[in-house]
Amino acid sequence: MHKDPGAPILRKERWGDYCLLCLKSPAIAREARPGQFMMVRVSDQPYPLLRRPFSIHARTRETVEIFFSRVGLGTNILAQKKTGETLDIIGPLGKGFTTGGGGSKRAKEQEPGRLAPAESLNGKKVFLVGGGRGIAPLYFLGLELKKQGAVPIIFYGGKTKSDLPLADRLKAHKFALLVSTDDGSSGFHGFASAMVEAELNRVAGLPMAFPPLDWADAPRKSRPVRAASYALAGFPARVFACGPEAMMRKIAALADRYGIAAEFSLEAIMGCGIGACWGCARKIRRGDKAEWLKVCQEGPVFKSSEVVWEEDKTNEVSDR
Amino acid sequence: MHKDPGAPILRKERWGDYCLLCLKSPAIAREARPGQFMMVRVSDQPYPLLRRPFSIHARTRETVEIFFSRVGLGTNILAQKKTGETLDIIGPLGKGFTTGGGGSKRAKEQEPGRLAPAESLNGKKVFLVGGGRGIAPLYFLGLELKKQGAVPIIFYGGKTKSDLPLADRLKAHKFALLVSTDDGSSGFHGFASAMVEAELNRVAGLPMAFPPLDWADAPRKSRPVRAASYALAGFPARVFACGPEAMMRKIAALADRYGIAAEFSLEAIMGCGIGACWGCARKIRRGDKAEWLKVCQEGPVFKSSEVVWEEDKTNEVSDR
Amino acid sequence: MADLSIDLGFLKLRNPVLAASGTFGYGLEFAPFIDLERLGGIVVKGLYFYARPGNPPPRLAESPSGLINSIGLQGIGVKAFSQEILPRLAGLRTAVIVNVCGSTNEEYAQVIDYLDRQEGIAAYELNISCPNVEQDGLCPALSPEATHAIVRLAKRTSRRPVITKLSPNVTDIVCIAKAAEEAGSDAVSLINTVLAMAVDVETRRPRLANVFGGLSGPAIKPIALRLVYQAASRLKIPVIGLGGIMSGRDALEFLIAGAMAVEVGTANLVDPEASIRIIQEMEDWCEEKKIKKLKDIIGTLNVASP
Amino acid sequence: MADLSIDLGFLKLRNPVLAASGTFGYGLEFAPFIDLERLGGIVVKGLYFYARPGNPPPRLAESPSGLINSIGLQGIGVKAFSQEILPRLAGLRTAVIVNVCGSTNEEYAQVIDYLDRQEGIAAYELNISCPNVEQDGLCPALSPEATHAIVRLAKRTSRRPVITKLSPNVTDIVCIAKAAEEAGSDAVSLINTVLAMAVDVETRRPRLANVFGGLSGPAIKPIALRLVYQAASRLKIPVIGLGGIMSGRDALEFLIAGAMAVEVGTANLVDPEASIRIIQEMEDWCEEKKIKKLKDIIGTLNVASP
Ligand SMILES: Cc1cc2nc3c(=O)[nH]c(=O)nc-3n(C[C@H](O)[C@H](O)[C@H](O)COP(=O)(O)OP(=O)(O)OC[C@H]3O[C@@H](n4cnc5c(N)ncnc54)[C@H](O)[C@@H]3O)c2cc1C
Ligand SMILES: Cc1cc2nc3c(=O)[nH]c(=O)nc-3n(C[C@H](O)[C@H](O)[C@H](O)COP(=O)(O)OP(=O)(O)OC[C@H]3O[C@@H](n4cnc5c(N)ncnc54)[C@H](O)[C@@H]3O)c2cc1C
Ligand SMILES: Cc1cc2nc3c(=O)[nH]c(=O)nc-3n(C[C@H](O)[C@H](O)[C@H](O)COP(=O)(O)O)c2cc1C
Ligand SMILES: Cc1cc2nc3c(=O)[nH]c(=O)nc-3n(C[C@H](O)[C@H](O)[C@H](O)COP(=O)(O)O)c2cc1C
Ligand code: FES
Ligand code: FES
Repeated sequence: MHKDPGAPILRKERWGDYCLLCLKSPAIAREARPGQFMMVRVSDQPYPLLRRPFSIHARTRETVEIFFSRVGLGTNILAQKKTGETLDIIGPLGKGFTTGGGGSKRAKEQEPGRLAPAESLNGKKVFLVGGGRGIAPLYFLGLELKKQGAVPIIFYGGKTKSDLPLADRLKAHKFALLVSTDDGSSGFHGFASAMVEAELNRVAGLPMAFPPLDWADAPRKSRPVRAASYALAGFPARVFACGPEAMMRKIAALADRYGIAAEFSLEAIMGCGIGACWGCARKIRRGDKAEWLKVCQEGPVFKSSEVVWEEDKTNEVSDR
Repeated sequence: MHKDPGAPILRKERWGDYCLLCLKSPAIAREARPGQFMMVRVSDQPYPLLRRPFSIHARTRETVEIFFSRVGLGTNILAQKKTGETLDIIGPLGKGFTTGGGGSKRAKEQEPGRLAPAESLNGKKVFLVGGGRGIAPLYFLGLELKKQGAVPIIFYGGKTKSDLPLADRLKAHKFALLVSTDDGSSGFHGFASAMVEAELNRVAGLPMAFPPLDWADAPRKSRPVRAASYALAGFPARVFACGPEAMMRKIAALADRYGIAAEFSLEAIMGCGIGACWGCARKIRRGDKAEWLKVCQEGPVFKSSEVVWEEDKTNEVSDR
Repeated sequence: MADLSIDLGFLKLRNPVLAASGTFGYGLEFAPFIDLERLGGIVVKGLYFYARPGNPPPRLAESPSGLINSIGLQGIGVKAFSQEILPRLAGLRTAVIVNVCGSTNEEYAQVIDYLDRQEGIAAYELNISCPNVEQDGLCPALSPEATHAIVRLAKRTSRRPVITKLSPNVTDIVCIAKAAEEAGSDAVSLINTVLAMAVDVETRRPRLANVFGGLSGPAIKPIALRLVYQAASRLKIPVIGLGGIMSGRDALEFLIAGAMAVEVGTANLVDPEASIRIIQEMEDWCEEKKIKKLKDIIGTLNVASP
Repeated sequence: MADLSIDLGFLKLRNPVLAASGTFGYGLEFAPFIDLERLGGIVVKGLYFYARPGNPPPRLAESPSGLINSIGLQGIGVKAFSQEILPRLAGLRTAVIVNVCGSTNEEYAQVIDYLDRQEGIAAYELNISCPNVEQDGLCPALSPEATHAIVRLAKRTSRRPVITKLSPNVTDIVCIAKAAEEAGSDAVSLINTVLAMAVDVETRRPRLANVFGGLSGPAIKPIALRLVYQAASRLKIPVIGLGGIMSGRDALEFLIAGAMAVEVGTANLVDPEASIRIIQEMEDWCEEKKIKKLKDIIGTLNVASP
């Protein structure tokens, strides 16, 4: 956990409403693990006041990247930053995805609450499901998983074709990639969760719940990727997802149905990102107790069994 | 009076803490008179909230210029604006200096309170005294006076040499220019007001109140300008001044002593600049009554006899 | 096109946007910038019976997303207003509301009595909440009794509707608002400015000559919205909401929280076209959301926990 | 180097900067970023006797230059605090102050009684002003009687100094502060957050699940400064000032207005190094102005009109 008050922007990419910034920050890069995030100061003035949280999208020895969509004041200001300007960032923060390895010894010690991976993912198929900007942490995760010998298959969904700016980058890194768009303008026609469901049903040999007709009609060029991605038969050993709440909830239900371990990177409005303000609370089930836990400290990644989805929000907190 | 929400910055000049922006805004330029000002929006966000007032430094048919020094948040933000960006401005505002002519008929009609010039300034010597950023309105005024056949002599003072960034521009326009610096790094060694006093005493044939020894020692290059500027003997027909309160107060006393009509451009913190908020009040003597008048509407230029200087501020407001 | 009109019961407005007192001069100052007839109404600068000099300068200090003022109700008095200004406002097809001030209860009545004899005024807004005229920000709107007394006297005097303008600087806004309601006020407007101050560290002097001033602008919007919601939830008479409204969305927040109309204050200083832009933005929003009558959203805040 | 030390009478501080409760966790969260021993003190998150779940999310909403929170005093309770946290804080050479909460007067006493048996605490700060735990922002600090009762009970119970933390949401801060003083409070700290709310126009829901929340940050600084000045001008006991302090200059404004120490809240969230930076900026300012003892500037505000 470091504060880097002046991380220079080495590279910037823009695709419509999406933006990627590559920042030089060796200390943060060194400790970063997939699923962790950074708190980025948007302005040195009191407006907008709070830092914004962003997943670590990629890292090298010296750099970290963030990938974000412009949704409000803060992200709009960030999208206007130019190469050479510096950003004040704090990271890496929170607990990341459970992978087979990776992360410095120190980083692991700092995370006593993190469950040890139940199994090595080496040689196993894993699903990475990203909706819109939710793809951000999955690129870093996918690379890490590949290093560990796992076979990540990335499901990448968006409203329309232009919501999939990272598709090319992912292909270039030879990820097995399945894309979906709500309007059918690219890949599977429908939600990312429906695409995952179709795929799981296919693996299970079941008739598909939502017959993914458009899937068959998908543009030729997306199919070869698909073909290449199924070297490994059977269900994935794990599902990792990040995206809109509704998408993640659906994926959780699917993972549950098929008994697949799943992890989700959740969002919450954050005051500090370092566990000091209790602002980012989210109802989390641990054992038979549901409590408001700090997403910034205990998460942002939680296991399927832990998350109390928005729909169930009216359940009483157990100790209240 | 116009609001121009998107006046493009056509040219920008920077000298250390000083900055000049040339804005394209034909409607405002057309009506502008020397001594009037504009309200400039610094940010489209609520911080900083208020517009900033700046004198109109120059104009062409299509453009207006502002010249300012960086003193706080707003002026620092403005100084970072780049050519091609636009500014949201309102102007021309307030009542300008009393000159022999100029200004559209309409502009004059809008200013019923303005006293008609007592005399034409054609062929007469006038003093323009600017301290620091106070030079801003005097360049526009000087050009206007020259057009009317007057002979303006500009006294331009600063703390040190780098506070006189406009000296070259003024010389280039063949103004008779006398500069002073508090530290003697350029021209007369002392305050601008002392320089004016020395000059008035000289004209009066009096021993100088503050013997301007350094004046004689001034670098050669500033003296020819001086020599050229005294084609007209005798006292100036009018003094126009803008700068620090203490400087203006001193000039007012001098003008009074020698019976010269003088006008001053005053500053006040402004909320609106258009007479709507009563925020810019300043004690002004009219007849035998002193009232809080709106600097933005009744000023910012006031006659010597009207101004109640800061020192006298404890005097009771007459109708209170 | 959506119907933005609002019926306050005692007053029909073309749309719910009024220009707030003290930030809109006597109205005419804005004629070069906007069509005054597009406004729901204009609340003119606070008027005492006689002309009033106001407080010594500096009268303004900026703060983060806010403005602190200590104008002290400088103004020309009812007579000059009635002679010089009102005739030019009275012709406008927009509601002209006069912000009424007084040093004593009787002065409020005097001002109303004088104005009652003039034409072209739609209502009075009783300014019992200016923090800039007495020591320590004291004003009648801090006490239910004082509020009740002034409102009752005003209502007895006036032939026109009376809106009572309340202060945020109180422990219990509902209690004060109810006092106004019980005394017969036709509506309440809130909030006036929040009592505040600023210090110049270099000179170790207050940044306002008056020491205290009133905070307005976006900084106070969350406070204003809370007070408006509290008052609107408990009153029968209409609530007019204000405090930090800069955009159509800000205004909509107040309507959703229960205000039947809004006033736009500090925004006018920052942008003389603000009030019209706010109306436009609300209209666009209705269009986008297919809302036919803006009044249908008033008080629709859904506070049931999800 | 300037002497920044402050003597509150009951407590000597290395410098006047304390970290404010609720924005600094239990202190240890900041150890990766700053040397905690450079602080004047740490006020830890509010503690009830038992662990407390807090309010449902969303708990935070940003506003212009401000933050609205409705955390609702989530916390681990005195026992877990005493066992897990206090031993790690107690070793630090900085004043540890515990922010004490209660649902009843007795609970305040219970918390104090339990903590009195622990070592390593310099003082208690009675949080009687949190707007996020009862309906409508109600809290004891809105009433002089309730304030007096809790403070008296706390003082009777406690073997340590008691600071009473006051609310800005009152008509008359002096009256409440005097009640605390009369009941024996060793100092007062103010302000807690300003009761506020925000509405999401799209969903027509409050942006905080709790509807109301407390506004903090630069937006409220002018309000806080005014309240601190009012209280400091009228009390004999020390006043600790807070609300929107982001810089050394902000802190100096409070000292000049009469605060003997300050707390830094929201700034810690924005910048975990803020408290140390603020101390540094004050030190630099003293250096520049050749001020030998920072305490000499306390209450030096010159309000004589110029
Ligand atoms: C752990 C974590 C990781 C994230 N990673 C990414 C990422 O990699 N890429 C990306 O595009 N976005 C990411 N987000 C969401 C991102 O933080 C918000 O989109 C962003 O804060 C919006 O800021 P704004 O000023 O543009 O929006 P505004 O709506 O103007 O923000 C107002 C306030 O709400 C908060 N806020 C608004 N939306 C969200 C949200 N969905 N989640 C959390 N806070 C929100 C802001 O931080 C701010 O405090 C992440 C969020 C979290 C919690
Ligand atoms: C009629 C008029 C004409 C002016 N013309 C010029 C000019 O041509 N060139 C130039 O450099 N300056 C000029 N000024 C002064 C200029 O407006 C201020 O320097 C500027 O507003 C400072 O803004 P800031 O945000 O940088 O400073 P800050 O100190 O951060 O400003 C805080 C607030 O105080 C106000 N303020 C601060 N100093 C002054 C001041 N001296 N006068 C009025 N308001 C002030 C600001 O407008 C703002 O509201 C003029 C002022 C007036 C009233
Ligand atoms: C410069 C200024 C002058 C004001 N004068 C008055 C006044 O004369 N009468 C009054 O009732 N309110 C007055 N107010 C208060 C405003 O009408 C309004 O209640 C307050 O500013 C909050 O709204 P805002 O944040 O939109 O400005 C004044 C406010 C400002 C900023
Ligand atoms: C997220 C958050 C949590 C807070 N929790 C507490 C608390 O537990 N106890 C308390 O007395 N004050 C609490 N406060 C109030 C602060 O201590 C402080 O009084 C207030 O925020 C004003 O100061 P600031 O503007 O510097 O933040 C909290 C404030 C915030 C923003
Ligand atoms: S964001 Fe502050 S505790 Fe999580
Ligand atoms: S600045 Fe508003 S009246 Fe002059």
